[in-house]
Amino acid sequence: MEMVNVEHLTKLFPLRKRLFSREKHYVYAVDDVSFKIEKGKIMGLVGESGCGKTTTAKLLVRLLDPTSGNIYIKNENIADLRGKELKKFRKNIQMIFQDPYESLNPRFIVHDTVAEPLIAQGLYNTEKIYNALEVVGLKPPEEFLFRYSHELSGGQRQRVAIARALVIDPIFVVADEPTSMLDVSIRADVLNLLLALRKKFDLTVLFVTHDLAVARYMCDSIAVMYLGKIVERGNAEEIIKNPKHPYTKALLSAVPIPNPKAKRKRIKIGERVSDAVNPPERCRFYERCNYKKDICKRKYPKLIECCKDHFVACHLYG
Amino acid sequence: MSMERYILSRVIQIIIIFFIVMSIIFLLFRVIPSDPTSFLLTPSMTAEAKEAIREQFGLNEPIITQYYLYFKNFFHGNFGNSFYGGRSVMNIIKERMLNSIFLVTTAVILSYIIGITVGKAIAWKRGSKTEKFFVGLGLWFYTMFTPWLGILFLWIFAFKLHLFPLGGMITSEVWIANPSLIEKICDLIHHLILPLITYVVLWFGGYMLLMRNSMLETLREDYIITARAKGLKEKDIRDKHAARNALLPIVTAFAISISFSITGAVLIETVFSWPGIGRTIVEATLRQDYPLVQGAFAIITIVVLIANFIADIAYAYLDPRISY
Amino acid sequence: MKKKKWKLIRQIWDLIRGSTFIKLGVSIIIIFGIMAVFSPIWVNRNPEIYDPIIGVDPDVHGSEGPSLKHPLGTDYIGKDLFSQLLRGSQIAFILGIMVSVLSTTIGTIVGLVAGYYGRIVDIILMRLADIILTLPRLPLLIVISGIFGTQSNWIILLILSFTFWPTISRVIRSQTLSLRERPFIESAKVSGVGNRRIILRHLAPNVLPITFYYLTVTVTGAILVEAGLSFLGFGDPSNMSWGMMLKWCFTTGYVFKAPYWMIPPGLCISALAFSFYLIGVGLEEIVNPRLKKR
Amino acid sequence: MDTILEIEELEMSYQTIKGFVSAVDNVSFKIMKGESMGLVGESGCGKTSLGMCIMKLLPENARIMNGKILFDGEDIVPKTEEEMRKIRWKGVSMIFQAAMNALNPVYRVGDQIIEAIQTHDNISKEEAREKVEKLYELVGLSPERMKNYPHEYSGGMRQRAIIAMALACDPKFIIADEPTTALDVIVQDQIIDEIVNLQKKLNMTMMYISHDISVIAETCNKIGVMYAGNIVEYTYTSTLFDNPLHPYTKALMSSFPSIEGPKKELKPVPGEPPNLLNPPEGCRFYPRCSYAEEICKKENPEFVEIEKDHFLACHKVI
Repeated sequence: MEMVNVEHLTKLFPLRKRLFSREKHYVYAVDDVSFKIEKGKIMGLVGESGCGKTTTAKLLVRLLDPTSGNIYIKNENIADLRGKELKKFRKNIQMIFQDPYESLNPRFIVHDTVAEPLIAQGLYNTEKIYNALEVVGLKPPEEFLFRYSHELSGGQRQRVAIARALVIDPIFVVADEPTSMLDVSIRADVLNLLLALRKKFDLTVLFVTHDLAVARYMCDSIAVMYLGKIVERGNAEEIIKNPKHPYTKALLSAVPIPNPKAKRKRIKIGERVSDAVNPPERCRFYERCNYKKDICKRKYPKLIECCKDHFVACHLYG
Repeated sequence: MSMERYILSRVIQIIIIFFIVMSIIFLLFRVIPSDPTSFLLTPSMTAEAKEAIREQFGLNEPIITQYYLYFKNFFHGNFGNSFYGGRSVMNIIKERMLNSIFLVTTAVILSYIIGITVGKAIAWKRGSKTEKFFVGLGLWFYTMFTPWLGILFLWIFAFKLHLFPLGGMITSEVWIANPSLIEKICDLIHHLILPLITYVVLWFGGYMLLMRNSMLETLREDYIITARAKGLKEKDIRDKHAARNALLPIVTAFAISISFSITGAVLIETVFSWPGIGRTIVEATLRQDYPLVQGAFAIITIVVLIANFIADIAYAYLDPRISY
Repeated sequence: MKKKKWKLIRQIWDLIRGSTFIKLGVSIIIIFGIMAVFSPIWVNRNPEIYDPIIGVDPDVHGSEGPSLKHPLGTDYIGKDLFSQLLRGSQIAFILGIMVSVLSTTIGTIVGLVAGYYGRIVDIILMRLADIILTLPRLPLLIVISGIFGTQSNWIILLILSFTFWPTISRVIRSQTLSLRERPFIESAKVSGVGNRRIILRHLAPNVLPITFYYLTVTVTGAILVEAGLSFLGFGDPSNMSWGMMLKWCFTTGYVFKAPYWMIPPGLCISALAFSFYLIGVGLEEIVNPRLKKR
Repeated sequence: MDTILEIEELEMSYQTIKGFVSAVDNVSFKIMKGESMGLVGESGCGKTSLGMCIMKLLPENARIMNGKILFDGEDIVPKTEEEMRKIRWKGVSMIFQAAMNALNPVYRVGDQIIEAIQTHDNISKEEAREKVEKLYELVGLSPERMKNYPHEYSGGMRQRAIIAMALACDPKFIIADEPTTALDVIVQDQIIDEIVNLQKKLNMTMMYISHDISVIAETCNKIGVMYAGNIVEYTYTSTLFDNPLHPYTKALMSSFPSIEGPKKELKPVPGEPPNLLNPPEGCRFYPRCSYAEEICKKENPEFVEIEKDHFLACHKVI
């Protein structure tokens, strides 16, 4: 069953208008993005900073209003929900943020943080708070309830953030780089916790990350983003082992490997020059691509299925 | 955006603010007093004179026409005549403004230089006894009541020790005798010193504390570590790397401090009977010499706006990062 | 929850104890507080002589130096300077604190609203603040009180607050702008928390330290500006503030002859302004981590 | 081979309101000329503090309590600030993190490098400028860029400029403190490549500090693993990866997901790093160690050479 279905999602940010200028400039932060996530699956959204992955995440939880496109969650289009309806729907989607030092209000005790979604939805229930804390491994809950976030360690804070996200039983969770600020030894712990929780509650998750190795470990499928576009999407193992798009290949070749003997082959490409401001019709990756052809300059390639369940947007295929 | 564009947009903003402020002044003087004509007409005027003024300022016309004439007169430099002595307001303001600018500019520059130098030095010696002493001293002077310090100085240095005159800007007997230029200048400086010292003593503390705080923040920046790692001399790190960056917020503060300087000027001019614009506005208000009050207030506001503008431009010039 | 309250009081106590600035500031304020409370006791012994406004000692002609009957001497028509000084402390406290509370409250609310809602609300409120900030404060106050003709402390209070709130609201707004982008606010939004609750529960407590800082610093500003106005002759004539004492001393020609008259009011204004500012600086050193030692 | 740097039983503490934090404790190691040593550890383990000790760039509240830092045979611990000033950059220089705002924003980048050269070498501004031009070419930057301000550089370019600055005075020893942390995957990879190439080309002696063991594996021939202020294992990179001996090293390696090889489950280290205000008695790792015994609780294991060039601090293995 499809839990999440995103169709032609687009978000433009207007650039600050210049004095005496009538032209309008937009940053195409998310440009015609479509994907589906099956119930109980984790999809990884991978890309470098500024590629639009965090904007996509914020659109899905409606922190931002999409410029156009549809977001179906359990067959209900939430792209245009407003006011009360939106508030009601919010209990179905939750988000886990990148930096647990920032995503918890420094003046709240753990109890207030975890209780807040329940209060907002009018579902306050002490038992639920205890359960949520236990489920994320903060045991016994009484010991943590009255602590401020600065009295917790990094790993504990992220657990509180996860407890807060899960306390109202959402059906869809967006995790925006939930472990990139954590230390290595704690990171693995939190990743495993997320996997366990997914299994336990049959959660559907969008997992945003810049780290391909983490994406491979966590996700069932992966979508690679570049300057607002999804350039490649498919089964996680398939993307890692058999990348098609030149950008995905370059990205994979740049991941350092914890093995001094494995000599990897670097694919050399230039540093990004253009931003997605009023992007031309041509392929976004054109300037940096080692395989560019004439057609790449004229037309943005469509996302096509090159082999089963593996989509790529590149003129080299098809 | 280019620098020119930035300047242009600031100019437009300032012009808009200027019109709003002028309109506020207009409203203050025509709407609030029980008799709106009172602010231009005195009972002692002759009937013809009254009629001429009514004509010029459109006092019999609807308020909109008055508003139009108000701006028209303003741009012609016509504020009417003072109720006392009947001199043209514009002439009075010109003369007094010059006196004020002479005093305030010297004082602000001096206190700025002293404040920044001391602030820089004590931030570098964070935690020392010297630092604590200067912070305490700066705070005490910063919060001192301006007229009181002025009076104390007058009492000690002029009344008791006879080192300086008791007030005013010049000694009229000396000037009537038609002295040489040097004598004139000496006389002027003799009168200037006491108000100047009062001003500097009161205001260097504010700049000093600002500079100290700004320096302390700058000293935490990573490029300071880089500078130390590069093995630069302490003096270079302090002056070239820390102070240069710490100065940026001080420039912005300068614009705000202009308004405070004027407050200080009003009080100091009153205590030292310095014939400046501040004292003029006080006396004119007490005598209900409305044309003069209105003109003086408008001019002061314009000066503040210009100072703000200059500070903005200076900031943009000093910080290469600024994106206009 | 009771435990939490005690924790707060303890924290405040530690705060006061930990900072020399705050300690000194609070001590001075306590002294003036005692003066303000002592004022009616001193006056009520014999209002006909000791009332700071209407009382006159018939035995005294012109200003006289300190004596047992008049610890600070009398002014030019034989009013007791000590009662005036005591009454002045009352006025300074009441006016300073009221202006500070009023303008800080307005400033904080405006700053929060402008910063959080942004767009047109922000533009209107901040342009208004800009314009008020550009107006030269003391001349403006002089002109306004001149036009109103009759001055009362209430009008002075309102005008002072009117010129003090923009500074505060600009700082609170910029703080709100940066808070608004912080993930814990986004996190609250995702959970369906409404705007009002976000402002009250998330933003307001986080700007509170700055509000406290301005609460004390504004008292200093208000005391000094009120004293300045009174000194120039625009004070409330039905009362006797420190600024007015100094004004009478200055304008009646006793200024160099009667140091017992000239020194106390100025000293009091400066000391009380100083003490509130000290607390502000002490708070700033604690609140602004960037000023701490590395 | 000559020893460039030898550290003996170094101990450094920060004084805080709550007491002493011993950030570096009993650290000893040697670096030979031409070697590159990687220092790996989690945040707060003292790796940056150790780097700063070598430059003696310590904050006011930090103090070297004990031990020797022999640089080129001379102990720098007792040296005065003025003597250190001459050693800095000429003897030891540093590659900072680009995101760290390591360049002064109000000066042109070229001028900041010229400043470093002119402080130490008595040459004219013109000569210094020529030298910087050569350095720019060496690190792959166009010399025209010298007249730009730092904010006009992209992240990758800024990092290259910082590398050029570190090389400006031909230092004998370079410390690179997380030089690629803030960069995107592809740029990070290019910078790492640049550093490795320069190191070979100029035969640089280097200490590379990172939290990412895979980056270290690719850049350095020796690795020191740091945990809670102690170096727990120090040996050649290949030896360490073939035969990791310390339980923490092992745990660290198995908590990294990889894009290579089959997908393995991560084995996180239980618990969190200790609070250095009151570190555990005995071995600092024992509360999280699955091999812990009675003796680990009581005695801190000595750091000994258990086979040639393989140093270790663990009761269990010795």
